Amino acid sequence: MKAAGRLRRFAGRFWLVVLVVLLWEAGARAAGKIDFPAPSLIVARMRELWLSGPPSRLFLSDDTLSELLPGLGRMFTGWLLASLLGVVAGVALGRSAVASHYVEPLLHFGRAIPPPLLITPFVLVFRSSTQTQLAVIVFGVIWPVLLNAMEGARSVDRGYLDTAAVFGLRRHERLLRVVLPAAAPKIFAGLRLSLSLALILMVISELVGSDGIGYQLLVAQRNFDSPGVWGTILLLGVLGYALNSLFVVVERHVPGTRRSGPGRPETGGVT
Amino acid sequence: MTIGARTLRGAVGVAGFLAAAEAAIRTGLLDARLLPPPSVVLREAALLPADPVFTAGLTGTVSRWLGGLALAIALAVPLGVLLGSLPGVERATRPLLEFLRPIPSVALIPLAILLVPDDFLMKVSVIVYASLWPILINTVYGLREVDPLAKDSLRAFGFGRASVLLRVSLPSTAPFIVTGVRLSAGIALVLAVSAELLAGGAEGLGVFVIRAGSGNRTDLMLAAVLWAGLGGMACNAALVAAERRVFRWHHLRSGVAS
Amino acid sequence: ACGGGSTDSMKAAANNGLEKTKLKVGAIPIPDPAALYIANTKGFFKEEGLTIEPVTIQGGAVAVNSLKSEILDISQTNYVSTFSAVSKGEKLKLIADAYQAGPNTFVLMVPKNSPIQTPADLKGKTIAVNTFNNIGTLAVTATLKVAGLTKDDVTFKEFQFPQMAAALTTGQVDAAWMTEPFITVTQSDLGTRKLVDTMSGQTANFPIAGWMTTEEFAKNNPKTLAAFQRALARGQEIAAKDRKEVEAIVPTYTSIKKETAAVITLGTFPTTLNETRLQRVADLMAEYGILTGKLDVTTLLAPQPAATP
Amino acid sequence: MLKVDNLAHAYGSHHVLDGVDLTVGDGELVSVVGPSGCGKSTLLRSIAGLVRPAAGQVLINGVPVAQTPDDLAVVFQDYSRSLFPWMSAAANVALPLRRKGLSRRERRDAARAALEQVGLGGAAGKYPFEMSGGMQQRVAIARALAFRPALLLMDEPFASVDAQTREELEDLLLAVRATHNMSILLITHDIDESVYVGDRVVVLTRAPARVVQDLAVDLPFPRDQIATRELEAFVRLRAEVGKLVRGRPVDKESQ
Amino acid sequence: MLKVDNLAHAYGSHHVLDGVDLTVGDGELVSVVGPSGCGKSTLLRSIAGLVRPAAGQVLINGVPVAQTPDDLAVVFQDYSRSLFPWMSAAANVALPLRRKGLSRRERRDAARAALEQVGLGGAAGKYPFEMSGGMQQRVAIARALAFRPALLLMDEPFASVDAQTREELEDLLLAVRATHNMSILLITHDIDESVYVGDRVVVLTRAPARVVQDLAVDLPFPRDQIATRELEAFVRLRAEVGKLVRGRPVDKESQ
Ligand SMILES: Nc1ncnc2c1ncn2[C@@H]1O[C@H](COP(=O)(O)OP(=O)(O)OP(=O)(O)O)[C@@H](O)[C@H]1O
Ligand SMILES: Nc1ncnc2c1ncn2[C@@H]1O[C@H](COP(=O)(O)OP(=O)(O)OP(=O)(O)O)[C@@H](O)[C@H]1O
Ligand SMILES: [Mg+2]
Ligand SMILES: [Mg+2]
Repeated sequence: MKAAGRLRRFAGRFWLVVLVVLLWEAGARAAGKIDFPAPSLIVARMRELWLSGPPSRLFLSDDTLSELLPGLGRMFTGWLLASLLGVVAGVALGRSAVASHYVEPLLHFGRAIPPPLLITPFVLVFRSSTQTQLAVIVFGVIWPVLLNAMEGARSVDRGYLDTAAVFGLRRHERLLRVVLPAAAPKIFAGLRLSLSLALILMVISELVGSDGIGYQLLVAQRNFDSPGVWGTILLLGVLGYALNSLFVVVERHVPGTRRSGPGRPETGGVT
Repeated sequence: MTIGARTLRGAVGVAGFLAAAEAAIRTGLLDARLLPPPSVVLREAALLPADPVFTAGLTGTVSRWLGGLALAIALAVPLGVLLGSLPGVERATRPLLEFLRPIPSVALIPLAILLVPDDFLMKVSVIVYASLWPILINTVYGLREVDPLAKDSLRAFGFGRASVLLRVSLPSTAPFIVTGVRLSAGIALVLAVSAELLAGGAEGLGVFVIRAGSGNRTDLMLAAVLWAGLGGMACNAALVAAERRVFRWHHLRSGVAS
Repeated sequence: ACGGGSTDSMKAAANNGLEKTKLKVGAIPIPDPAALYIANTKGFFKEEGLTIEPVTIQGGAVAVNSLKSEILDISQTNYVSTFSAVSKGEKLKLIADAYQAGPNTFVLMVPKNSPIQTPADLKGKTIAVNTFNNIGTLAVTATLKVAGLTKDDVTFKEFQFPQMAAALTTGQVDAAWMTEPFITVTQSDLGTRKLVDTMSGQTANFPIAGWMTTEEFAKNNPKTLAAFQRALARGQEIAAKDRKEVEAIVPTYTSIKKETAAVITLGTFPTTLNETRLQRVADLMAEYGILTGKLDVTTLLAPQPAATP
Repeated sequence: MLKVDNLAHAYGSHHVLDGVDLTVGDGELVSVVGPSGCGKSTLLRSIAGLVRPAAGQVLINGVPVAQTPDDLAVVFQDYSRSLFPWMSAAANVALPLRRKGLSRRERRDAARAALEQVGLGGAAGKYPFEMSGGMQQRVAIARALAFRPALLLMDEPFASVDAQTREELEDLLLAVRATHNMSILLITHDIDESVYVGDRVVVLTRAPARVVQDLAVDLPFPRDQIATRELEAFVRLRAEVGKLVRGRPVDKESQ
Repeated sequence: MLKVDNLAHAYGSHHVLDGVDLTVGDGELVSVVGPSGCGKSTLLRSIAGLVRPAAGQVLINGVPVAQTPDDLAVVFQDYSRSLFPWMSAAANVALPLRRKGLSRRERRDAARAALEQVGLGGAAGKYPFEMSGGMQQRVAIARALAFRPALLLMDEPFASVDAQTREELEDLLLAVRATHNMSILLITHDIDESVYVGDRVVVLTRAPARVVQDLAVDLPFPRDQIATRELEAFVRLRAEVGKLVRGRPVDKESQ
């Protein structure tokens, strides 16, 4: 009974994915091009690359341990750093018109710079490749958080601000209890965007160095290992999906995002 | 606060940054032989508009950038509205979209080259792919934030879903969407240049940078970067100005200093 | 010939029976493809009825895809990339040779006061190469072999050439495999030191770059290809004979300054596509495990043109 | 016109409506009074098809409503959130008229006229955030009146306006009802008002709400703010409603 | 306590306040009445330091206020936008108490007690969107009362509650004022209310608002909903305020 229900839920959520994969398999087999291998082939290659290790290590291969994990570690660190910096700076700038006047042009200048171009200066400033890679990730990931936090903090409903002012809430209370929750929807939109961006930047940052998924992808591309290229892309997608699901779960448990809209929730209108 | 004073403050901020960078390099904190100081880069950047190769590149990059951005908006807003207002569709497509979203365009460029046998369209499609998401996500989040009572107000007058969407949900989501567009504009520019960096091309800012790199001309490279940054800044300023006009209500209702 | 009023290129096409008259040709902004630009500025392609649009590319791997989707018709490539591609089933043809390494054109550089004095000192060190599993690793591995080391004794890290100087000075790598103009520039700016010329011994006069297209393009456009080869060969003659011509043309399509172009070390510009020379590359790749089997390069050569008309 | 039949509703486990029966005849104006939080707004939202009731049904002209009925207008209690901040007062009022197939010009004229009626002739171009609370509430009223619905639902529509304006709006409501034969359900907290404007007054208990009493108001028309309120019948009805709202049983004598 | 001195304000070219003079003595409760849109809320916002008036000044204990004064609480007219939707009723009430240096427990107890006082003892855990309009308004009142400010500003605080609750809240206000010696400025549209709770009633003209009359209410304490309202003095005062609001000159005799 329970299993059937779970299956139905799974089917309800993933039927489209299953359909797409089946169509892809059929299409790829019909076309038979080396550049567009069938999913079955890609998955086989993925197992070979990442899951060919001994059972004692959950089948994780050497590559998984040496290539995947350090890169993911950098990605998380970079994302956390960027989120922290982005939210703090964004909220501060959103609440201070004067400060934002001074730095905003610089920010918009900065976010138009392609991260690959910054590798050269960053190599110079940061003295190890891990630091360089982290800097590239932070620099590339921070903008959605920063901009959304800034917008969110800037457009807090005046009713809320007036109330906070009138009751003499102190600066930090006002920030923590009013501005942040009011800006939460935008901040979360930014955080969510930047999370998958972090995966992207991880790949870009690995244009320098000698390990990581991004590096594996480059190698696969240069070796004309088409199932390997697709496999890496697929892996990135799967990781991204997992990260996002995790994020959604966390988001649901953060106070302040609990409300369903600024007023009453959807009352289940009959339409 | 007048526009003039704002611009002045912005200029002060930029000048401050440049001065700090110049100082860091001149005092040997950073190696001047490897990283040219801002004064040198600025001089090169000022000379660039006289270089026909550069201007042709700039025009090409900007056209692909804006073209890609426009296409991304045209695709992402309706898609976001669809997902934001039809939970069934959202549920079915979410795994697919969340799977596609973190795939780096950079990784997709070789595939895009194979699939799209035209240089311009290939680059535009890569730009669209990357800059779609901020608009999409912001639209979906924005729709969630629409005041249900505002929707009820129109529904009570007998308006159907489509009208409620058009007349209530979209206008009140618009500020969210614009934030998304501003984000996407930056990302689209980054991708316009990155696509050229990776795929090459007959002209473009990225192509210019490849060439500058080949001659170890970091000064030229940074000068080109400077122009990219200026482009991003200009685009953002234009969007903000438009936003201020169109969403006066939003600014006045919230505590934004006008 | 045909009805009047047609453009030059159409007339030319009619005259020579060319299948295609406009060609997009991928080239990297380095000295290697100088002949293409010489031939183009001197109007050799025009004379064959061809219009060339040079397209700047980053490297060979992406160019293969561009060829397949016909974003490019012909592209510069390095032989290692092409042979890797072919061994993975890509259908490519080599059209002409472009560049061959000379003494001191690809060297390992170390910082001015580095303790590393001989290649043997590289044991356990980190070396920057521009692309993993490409000429760089191949040349460095061959050099290490002479010093009694294998590639497992060092760590390779990828950096693009412009970043290598920074990586060297900040200590992110201990040595960097560089080419011109970076060798000259870093030497004069930073005082970095040449450790060893990687193009000697096994890799002396090593073939570096050539021109390629897809098998399909070669089959469908034999006349066009022949015309391209003829015109390019005339450019290559000039490049091979007259360094001054190369020095003059390089600053027009790269950002190498004239002064720099005058002093950089150049390799040679071979005028024929020689299969025995190329087979050396494939064999060395097989020796160092970049290729898994033996590759016969003769099957890759497009027909070579008869004498210039 | 409107028949509410044994309507019940609960938010989660919190029972709000508990078998409410109610009718509004054609052209009738029924006032509803009841303690704060008893479920009046929920009742109104059920009638408007915005809440799907847990049990019972709402019939309009004998047809059970599944969706928002046609030809209905609502003035919400939370008027400030029901106005669209991106539109001027006039645009807010004119918007629903699109449903009526009016031309642009007709819509504009109707909106101006309605704003004039509620005393906002001069504020047509103002945005909601540029208006006082009472003005916003009057825009919401104007929007409903301009729509000329067959059935008008109003949730404490005069709560934020001053005494004099309130009286004017009450009279306006009576006049519009008479001219256009609207059926009106009016939720109010003002007992005087419920009697003054109503043909009937329906009194609800505290949550879960049920109907305590459905009182006919037999006061003569046209009603007059001074004369009507001085009538002995008015004073008696007012006292009766007051007692019912306070939950005290009505004395047998006064009935 | 509070002295408003020749206060004037305009939104753009729209003059709203035109030299308003007003005082609230220590522990005094002053009612303000005036037509909708005349500038009452603007006056209140100026006192709270949320609007910087164009001319004149606000003095609290003789000191001109530049920012929001300390020890002030406000019940806004737009209560639904002044409650934080991400906090429960209790959390909304407890939040300002942080300023008072109370412990977490004390804050919680004070919040519960205040909610109890306004009849929302059972709704402490509810979020604003789960409450009826009147309940939300009472949460806003509870928040202000729990804060125990020296000066309390209220903008039509009882507009959305039923008659009985309103009377209870009026009495609560009087009781709290007596116990804690608060000074209160109450904006209301209910003329009866203005007289019933006020020590004085200040009547404003339509915009641009000026003070028409500052009436002392000399009714005895404690006031009683039935007895006080039956007093002859009450009836006379009510009539007088009514006439002033309507803009008719007060007859010399009745003064
Ligand atoms: N932010 C604003 N921008 C422009 N005009 C405004 C603004 N706020 C208020 N007004 C105008 O100022 C006048 C007074 O508004 P205010 O809110 O003070 O009135 P009020 O006396 O409180 O009315 P009510 O009893 O209806 O709440 C109104 O005419 C209104 O249109
Ligand atoms: N969305 C909701 N979720 C949960 N409970 C709700 C919701 N809306 C209303 N309630 C509860 O239902 C009850 C009735 O609410 P309703 O708004 O219908 O009252 P009301 O009679 O209109 O009160 P008032 O006169 O104060 O406006 C209240 O106790 C309220 O807490
Ligand atoms: Mg209600
Ligand atoms: Mg007001």
